[in-house]
Amino acid sequence: MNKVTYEKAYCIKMEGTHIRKLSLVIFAVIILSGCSGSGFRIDNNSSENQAKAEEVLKNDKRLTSAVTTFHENNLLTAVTLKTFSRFKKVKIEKELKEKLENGYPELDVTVSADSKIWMEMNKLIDLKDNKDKGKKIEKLKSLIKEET
Amino acid sequence: MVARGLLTFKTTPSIAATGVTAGPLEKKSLFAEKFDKVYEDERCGMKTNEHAHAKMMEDACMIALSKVDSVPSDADFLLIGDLINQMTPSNFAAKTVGIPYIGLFSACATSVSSLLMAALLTEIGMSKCAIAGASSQHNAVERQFRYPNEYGGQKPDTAQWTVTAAGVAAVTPHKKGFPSIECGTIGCVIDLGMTDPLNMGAAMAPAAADTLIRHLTGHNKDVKDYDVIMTGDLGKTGFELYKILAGNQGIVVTKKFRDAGEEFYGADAAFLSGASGAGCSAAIFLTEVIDKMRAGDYKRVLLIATGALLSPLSFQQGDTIPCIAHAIELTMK
Amino acid sequence: MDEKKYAKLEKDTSPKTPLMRNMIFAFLTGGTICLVGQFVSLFYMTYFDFTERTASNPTVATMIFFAMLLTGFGLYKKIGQFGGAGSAVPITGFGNAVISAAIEHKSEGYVLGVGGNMFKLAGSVILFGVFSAFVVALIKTILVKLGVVSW
Amino acid sequence: MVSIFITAFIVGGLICVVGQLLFDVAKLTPAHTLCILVVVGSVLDGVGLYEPLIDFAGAGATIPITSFGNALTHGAMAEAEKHGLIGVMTGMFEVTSSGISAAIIFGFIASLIFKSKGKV
Repeated sequence: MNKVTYEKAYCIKMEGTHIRKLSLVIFAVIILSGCSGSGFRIDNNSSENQAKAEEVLKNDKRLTSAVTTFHENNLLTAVTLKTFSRFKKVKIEKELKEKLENGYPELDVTVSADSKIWMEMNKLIDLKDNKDKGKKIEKLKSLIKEET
Repeated sequence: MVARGLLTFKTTPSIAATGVTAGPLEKKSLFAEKFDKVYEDERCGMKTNEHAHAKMMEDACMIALSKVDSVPSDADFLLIGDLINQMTPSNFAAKTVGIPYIGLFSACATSVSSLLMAALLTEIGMSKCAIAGASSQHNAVERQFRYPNEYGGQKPDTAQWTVTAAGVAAVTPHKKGFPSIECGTIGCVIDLGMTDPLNMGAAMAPAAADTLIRHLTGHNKDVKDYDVIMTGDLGKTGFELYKILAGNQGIVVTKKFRDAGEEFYGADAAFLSGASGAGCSAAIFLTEVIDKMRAGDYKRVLLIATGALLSPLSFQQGDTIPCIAHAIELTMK
Repeated sequence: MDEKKYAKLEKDTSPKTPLMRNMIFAFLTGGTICLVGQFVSLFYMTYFDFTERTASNPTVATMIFFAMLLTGFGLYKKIGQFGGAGSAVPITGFGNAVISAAIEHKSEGYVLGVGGNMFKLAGSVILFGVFSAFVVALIKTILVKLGVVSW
Repeated sequence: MVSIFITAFIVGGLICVVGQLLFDVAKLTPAHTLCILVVVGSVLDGVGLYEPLIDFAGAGATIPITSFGNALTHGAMAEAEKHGLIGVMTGMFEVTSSGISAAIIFGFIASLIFKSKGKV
């Protein structure tokens, strides 16, 4: 009998610490999510009309944010997805790519739902001068290719 | 029932001295202060666990011999055993102490079977001093029978903790004022189809109950005759089952029933079902019980050491766990 | 007493497996390990050129490194006793199986002991992983060749 | 991007609960359980379900041992797509190499540094 009660106490004790730890983590995650800038950003250094891209991205309910850049003949878009839409990540990437290619048939369109690409794109847009952008875009494109 | 496997000693050989050594973790045992030597290092300063195992055995032998004012050359026989590959630790210990040696194997029941053999040799007048005992070392046993020591597997509440300890007794012809061996019972191998190596207690309980009943009927004794009836290493789960099995056979289970494995570490839940191993029964029988007999608290005791006769191979090939139990009756006059 | 009767008696008297407790602890332990893995993976994505998918390789290696430290200092078996499958199922459990066997067999030398016994426990995982991968990939390739499915 | 921490915790935890059920209800040894989970991961990848799970849960799907089976199958299928049947053999370890090589390397390093202890 003694052992059982001891064990119960042990369970409760250990469970408590875990739940506290868990709630702390969740709390931190919520705080973090508040900080990370979301929304739809477009950076256009070319003569293209960005309205079409905006329309495609903003009307897609599965996206939580999108970062797009037009640079020379490149159109690069990084998106983040709603939690349960992530299951269909590959499909969504493909669909968006097709839609954007329809809108800009003469551009080289790349779409990625990868968070690494999304982070890098945000940094890229914030860059003041446009000199290195071409190089960085090529690098991102090669990263995306590596993944598939 | 034809009485088979029963031993009666007319000359009642005595246990003149005991030597018990134990590892550092065994300081947690309720009986720790009764051990002759407790090592600070789990490898006893040796390189491997197996060498430590042999070293513990050697030291226990030397301690027992020194208590009867003897040196190894005074001893006639060395009857010891353990569970590691072909009993190498005992073999190496025997090499060092240099006493004529027979290795004995009854798994964890070796503690009693060796005492019985020593008593027989003394009874027929061939031995003036025989050293008998058994040992186990946690790390060495775990890695051989279960998993590597650092493996993170979950053990159920029925699992037992192998004790790091060695216990030996110096058996001499009858000496006044010392516990003497009056009779004993050699057990039969009992197998009731248990297969879980993490629930050895349940596998061994039927063997213990069987030997208990054979001893009582064979020697025409009753539970009332004894001050204590102690089993070797059934653990909490096995001990419960053993009491039920004995009760089913019409034996009145009283407070006299004790189990060394269950008591070894007290109520510490970290050790789950309790202690096990050849060293467990040897250490407790030869300290707690013998001390109380010499102090006059116990006049007549029955010790039943239980052993699971499995090997890692037999278990992996899906065999059940055959078990054995040997009984020895000590008296103090 | 026969085997069946004894098996029933054994089942009735032995302590019950605390299934609910074990499941909750496995969930929490496993979840926590995966959460740590996610943080490690975020670290690799932020500071190195790894994408979500390619970051999983260095993440796995790092988790096994953590498993080595925990195993070496004798903590993994405590986590294992507490978390059950929660610590066995993640890749750290695989690492623990390899590393604990390597440490244990050190006494037989590095060639016969460590080398020969390292995969004593984890080898079966590799065997069944490889063989099932072979069968699955073979079936899929044949189905594609037959035109039943596409890649 | 942030919700992936929550999904990783939950999915990873749930896979471990499946493992615990195999331990306690099916009474399997850890080795048997891990083998079953690896095979399950490999089959799930064969029918194309494991990759979406990784997209959904991140480390929650890549850290459990099921991802080992998935990665092996994935490597084999990727090569098979390029080189036909021969690729099934050759591509197997392309993706998984990190787990096994890390286990071997760290296992050896650990054997150099550590000693096993018989503590509770």
